[in-house]
Amino acid sequence: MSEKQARRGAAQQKLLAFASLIVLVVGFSLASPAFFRIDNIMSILQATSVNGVLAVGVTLVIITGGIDLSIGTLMTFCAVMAGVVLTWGGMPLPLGVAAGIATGALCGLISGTLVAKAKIPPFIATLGMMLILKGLSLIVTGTKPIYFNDTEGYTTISQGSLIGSVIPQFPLPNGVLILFIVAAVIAWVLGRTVLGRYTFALGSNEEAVRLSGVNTDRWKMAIYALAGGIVGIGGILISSRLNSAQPALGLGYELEAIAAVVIGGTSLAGGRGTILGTLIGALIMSVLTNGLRVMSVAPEWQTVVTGAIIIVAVYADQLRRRAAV
Amino acid sequence: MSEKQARRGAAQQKLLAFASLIVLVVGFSLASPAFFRIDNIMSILQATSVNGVLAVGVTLVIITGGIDLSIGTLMTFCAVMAGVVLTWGGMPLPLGVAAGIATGALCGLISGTLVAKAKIPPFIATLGMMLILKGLSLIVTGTKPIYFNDTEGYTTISQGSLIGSVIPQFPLPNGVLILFIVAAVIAWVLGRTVLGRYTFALGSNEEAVRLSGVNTDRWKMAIYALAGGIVGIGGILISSRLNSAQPALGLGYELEAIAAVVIGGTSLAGGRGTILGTLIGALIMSVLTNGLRVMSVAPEWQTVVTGAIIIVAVYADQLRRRAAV
Amino acid sequence: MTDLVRMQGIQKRFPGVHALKSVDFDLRRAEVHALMGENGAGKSTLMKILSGVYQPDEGQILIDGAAATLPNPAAAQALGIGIIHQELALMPDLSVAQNIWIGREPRLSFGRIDEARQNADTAALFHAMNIRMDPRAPVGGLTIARQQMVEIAKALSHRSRVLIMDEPTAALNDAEIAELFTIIRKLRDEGVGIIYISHKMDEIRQISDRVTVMRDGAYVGTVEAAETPISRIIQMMVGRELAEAAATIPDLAGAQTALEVRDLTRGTELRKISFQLKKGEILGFAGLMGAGRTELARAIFGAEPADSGEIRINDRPVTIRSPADAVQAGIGYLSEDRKHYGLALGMDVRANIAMASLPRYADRMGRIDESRLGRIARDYIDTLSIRTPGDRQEVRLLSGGNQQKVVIAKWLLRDCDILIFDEPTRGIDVGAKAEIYRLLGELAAAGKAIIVISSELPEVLRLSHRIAVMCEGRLTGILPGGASQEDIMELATRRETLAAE
Amino acid sequence: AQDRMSVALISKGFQHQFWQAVKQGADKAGADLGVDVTFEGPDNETQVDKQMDMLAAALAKKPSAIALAALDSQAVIPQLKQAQAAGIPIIAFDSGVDSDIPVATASTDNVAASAMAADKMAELIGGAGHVAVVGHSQTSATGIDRRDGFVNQMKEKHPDVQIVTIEYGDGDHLKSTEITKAILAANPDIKGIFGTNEGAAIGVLNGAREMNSKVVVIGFDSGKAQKDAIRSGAMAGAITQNPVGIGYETVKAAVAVAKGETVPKDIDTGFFWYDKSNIDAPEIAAVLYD
Ligand SMILES: Nc1ncnc2c1ncn2[C@@H]1O[C@H](COP(=O)(O)OP(=O)(O)OP(=O)(O)O)[C@@H](O)[C@H]1O
Ligand SMILES: Nc1ncnc2c1ncn2[C@@H]1O[C@H](COP(=O)(O)OP(=O)(O)OP(=O)(O)O)[C@@H](O)[C@H]1O
Ligand SMILES: [Mg+2]
Ligand SMILES: [Mg+2]
Repeated sequence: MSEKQARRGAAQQKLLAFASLIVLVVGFSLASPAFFRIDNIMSILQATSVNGVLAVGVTLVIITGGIDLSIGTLMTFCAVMAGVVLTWGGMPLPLGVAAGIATGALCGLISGTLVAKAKIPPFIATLGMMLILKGLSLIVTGTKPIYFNDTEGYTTISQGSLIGSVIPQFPLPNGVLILFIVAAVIAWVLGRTVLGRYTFALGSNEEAVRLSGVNTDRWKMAIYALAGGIVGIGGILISSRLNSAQPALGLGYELEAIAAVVIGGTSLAGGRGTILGTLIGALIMSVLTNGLRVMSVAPEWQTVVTGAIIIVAVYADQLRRRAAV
Repeated sequence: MSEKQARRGAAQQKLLAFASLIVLVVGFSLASPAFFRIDNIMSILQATSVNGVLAVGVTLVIITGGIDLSIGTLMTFCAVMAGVVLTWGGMPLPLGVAAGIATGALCGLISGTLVAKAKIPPFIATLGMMLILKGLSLIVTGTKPIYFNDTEGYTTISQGSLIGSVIPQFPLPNGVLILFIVAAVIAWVLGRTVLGRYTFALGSNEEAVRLSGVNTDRWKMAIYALAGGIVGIGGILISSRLNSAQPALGLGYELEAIAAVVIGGTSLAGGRGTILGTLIGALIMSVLTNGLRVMSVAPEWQTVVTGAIIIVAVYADQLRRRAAV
Repeated sequence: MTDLVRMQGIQKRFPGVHALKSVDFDLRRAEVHALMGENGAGKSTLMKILSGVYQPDEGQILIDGAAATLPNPAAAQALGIGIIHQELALMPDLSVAQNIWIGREPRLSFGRIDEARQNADTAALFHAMNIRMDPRAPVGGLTIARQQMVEIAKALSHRSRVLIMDEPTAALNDAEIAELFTIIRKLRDEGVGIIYISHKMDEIRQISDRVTVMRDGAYVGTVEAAETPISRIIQMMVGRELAEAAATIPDLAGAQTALEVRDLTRGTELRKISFQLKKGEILGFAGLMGAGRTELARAIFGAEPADSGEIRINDRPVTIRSPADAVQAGIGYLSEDRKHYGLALGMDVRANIAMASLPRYADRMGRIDESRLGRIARDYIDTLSIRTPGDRQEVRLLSGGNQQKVVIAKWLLRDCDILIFDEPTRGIDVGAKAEIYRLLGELAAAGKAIIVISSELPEVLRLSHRIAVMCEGRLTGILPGGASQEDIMELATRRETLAAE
Repeated sequence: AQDRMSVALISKGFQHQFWQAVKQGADKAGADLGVDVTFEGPDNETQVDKQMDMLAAALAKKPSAIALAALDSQAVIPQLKQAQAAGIPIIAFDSGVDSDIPVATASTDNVAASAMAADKMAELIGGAGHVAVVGHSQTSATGIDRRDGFVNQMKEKHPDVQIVTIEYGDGDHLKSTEITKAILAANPDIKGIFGTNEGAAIGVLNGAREMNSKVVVIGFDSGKAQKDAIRSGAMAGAITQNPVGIGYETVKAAVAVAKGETVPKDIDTGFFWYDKSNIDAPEIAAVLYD
């Protein structure tokens, strides 16, 4: 019985986690007729896609108790490498996409190695990577954007709509579809697989895991690499949307992604977190940004209100959890 | 005997902590004749003053196991408030300085309250504050800088040289002097006072401190407020240097300050850290930036090299520590 | 004369757990009152209520006959109630003295702390306790046992009228326990009321005046210690009689050597240690605190690999540079510090039990067979009688002893050929202890090679087929099973400096 | 190499294409005139103190001349005095410095440039209707000048055109895209949007395309994407400065001053409107960059 109760409680909790999001959506809908319309909703989802993918990737690292500050500039570097392969190398589309994702995984592996083997605190290791990758993007491109004009179909990766071609009333952009697929796969990995289990275990008590005979270094490196690969997908998405790899972009995106993760209830101390929460966190952020813009709030006030609502949303979440325990 | 050894080891370790810094200074001196000259050294120190003060402030918060992302925009907001009091209000200089510092302390207290009482994770509470303060600076100033032209002596706060007026060969800017004084005072607070003790204790095991009957909430709020006050000093320094409060400035400064703290060996997990280390970390960062500029390294390569050196410096520090144990 | 403390009808529920069911308890001045019960019976919870950590759902607390509310630990302290928590609540980055005086630092002007006085006070405290410890040593670097001494010193420094000790001796060995008892008796003679929780039955006889027994969160009864035989108390605790079986030492002459260690050395902590362990054998390791037994186990297990020396398994040399290597080679190690080295406290019982064996229960894609793991976890919960609302309960919410059982289950599931148990029964109740002894016997009979490190001599004697004794990082001798306590103590105190003379 | 002349350029940025084009011009002048040219700038246009540190490092190198695009002209005055004392001449570029220390200023009149954008916008939407501005900065000098130039010109000369909203995308392409989409969602009747730099302009373009909007887009600066969009008609036209010229003239003036020659106080490098019709004209093609 108590088990059942607990499970019902957990389900309720999951529903309630949407509370802040729903309050925001309802609020904005009442405040502006332009907000709750299909094209604007699609805009919001589209705006979530890149940040959402980055946030899903960094969720993995954060659950291990680490952090990844390099995701913003890594995203850009992956886009650049995809551009190099596609535009300069003239390779076919799938190879370019693979190059972008592989670049992400490789850089993630390097960060992971610095953290696991060289025992450099994640903050520093990924801060260093952030700067290195930022510079490399500029160096590789000669500070000029790489355009994907000659790569047929590159923009449809994010901007096309597979679903829309079947159900015209629901033109969900592919970028959003990709976000949902990535999120679903990673949620499955976290919940059902050995990798996922060790992700939580490392964040909960790394030494205990090591003393259980688990090769913690190897797993940690794998997790950072996986996160990097996901960031690579983010790089493909953003460059597909901009039809170009913009080498100067990226700095600051890491903070936004980490914010989404933390708003979604994942603890920076490691050991706990959910992909669903991260998605909600990312959605809260884009609903907020879009809603305030649609309401034509002055930009400086947008910043203030965003800050305040983030605090309030997390506070409400705290209260809810405390009530649940 | 082993005790004495340990203490001797600790002293050695402190010396060795300078190692990366010294290697950098020697390297740049050999690479460029322009580097190791009194005026350039003074520039480096001057460049350290603001980041150093911010880093000292956030060191306190980090030792408690928290983080403060708002320090960059708080610095600006404090400068703005000093500007409001001095330029618009026409008040005398000390009042303006006091207003800047008080603003910092008050905002720090608010962050501390959100963390301690509302149990909002420090990352989110201070992220929210970061945005709020960023917006407020723009709102209060109407997005235009406030100039201190009419406040006699405001620029000398940072740019004058008390020491230089006594020893002309050593024109140490006042800003640097202030940094050293702030650092010395905070090092003393951390090492000798009850507040310092609880700072470490909270980061080490907050629950244990609470179980010992200490009012942990109150102390945490005090620590955040103190850190905020120090950031206020940073706001005075930067506005004195710029002879103006630039409302858009500040974002990104928090990451630089936190990086200095972590390079200086303070653990983001809390419980350990030193002000001396933070100073060294801040110096490493400005020596690096200045040295690469003086060597006329291309800016994109500057970024790459900075990232790599940060990683290497911390790695060397890790090795040294492991060897010491 | 009114009671010092009287707790009446105390109720406490946690989600899924009815931890205290209308419990009564009273404490008189100048008495040592033992609180007994199985793991998870609710002892710690009751004491946390008395010390202001938890609030009771129902019930009343009277101090000196007056109703008291204890909203927080500070309120309890103000009423003169001090507690040594079962789970150490120390700040690892602070020094010993700083830990002891946290919240009560002697101050100078400007909020400065009188560090010198604080250290001197601490030194005096240790002197009175008759132990040697540097007040300036960082607590994080101390072994569990020394940390426990710090907790005790901290509680004593409060000069409380009511002193609660929740398993203070779990990590101590006989010499230190004797010192502690001297202190307790002195305090009692000064009029302090002491609540004493322990799973070591022999201590109850030595120290307590009255005994209260709890079972399943309910009050069972209170008896006079001097007049009640231990077997009766055990019966009250577990609800049945326990048969006390002595170890039977099997003939292992023909058995194969499972593990051989040759000249294992690391720094000054381990010096040229050599021994053999046969299949089916239980080798006990005895020694005083800090003798280096844990260090030896960690070296064999690769947690902190040795500098030199050889480890052979089944007569073949193996290289062990990490715990992963060791587990691969068939060695399991149950650490003495479950909280830091044994458990992922934020994860559930099932995940912790599976921690060392996960790949075995996953398919090629790495998908975990959860339903099978769930069955296995519930099996262990039954066999080891782990008190938990289910296998999905977070381990941090379990009582200390039940946490220990989870760690044991983890290694049982991993099914290693060589098992090293470091203080396996720390914090475990008598019933479960007997269960674990039986289990170890069965494992040995099934051909496993087992090392048991224990600071409880009776336990070493009860379990071991042979007894290895260490002192200051050296193996000073190996005695046959059933050796006398005097012989063990002689080896355990054979210090090199003396031997050289 | 010691006696070779050197010019240190401190700009407002280096990652954006505009600044890269300035650098390109400066490098070319360096090659033509046989002087060493260094070029750097902070990450974004808020970092006034970073620019001061750069100036300090440049002073330490003791170049023959320093060229500065000041983020805040008052803040750098003490350092300019220092340079003056050390005998290092200063040239201002991109925007001026409120001081008589710089011997010459090579810049574009951003206010006039975006006033021209306003005129073009009014013309293209038929002299009346709602328009919006996606700015690249709320606080930087160029950001303010271009916004105000556009807004004031509309107010004065085209009273029937109403500016419904002004947002700022920090020159970030993606952020500017999202802003544009929100503007279009909130104001379906909007007729035109002005993006005040390359990132903003491309963002507006992307946003309009993603919303299937036929809104009139006017941009600023150039770059491959803008040129393509103008050729295809997706963007009505844009204002371009002559960044290569700015860089070239700046270095040229710096070298002249360092040699003791006199140079004109103001070097106006001009700005141009370009659209489908004149994009390939030689005088326009010369000032565009990819
Ligand atoms: N915070 C909590 N949340 C949920 N359950 C709890 C919590 N604290 C204790 N429990 C449960 O309450 C019961 C009593 O626990 P308690 O720690 O008091 O036992 P104990 O008698 O001290 O056992 P041990 O001898 O093992 O220390 C256990 O079943 C435990 O799992
Ligand atoms: N984490 C540590 N840091 C520093 N010294 C340690 C640490 N752990 C153990 N030591 C020291 O190593 C020596 C051996 O300790 P160890 O714990 O191995 O002894 P033991 O025989 O297992 O005793 P115990 O009964 O305390 O477990 C002691 O001098 C102890 O103080
Ligand atoms: Mg207990
Ligand atoms: Mg031990």
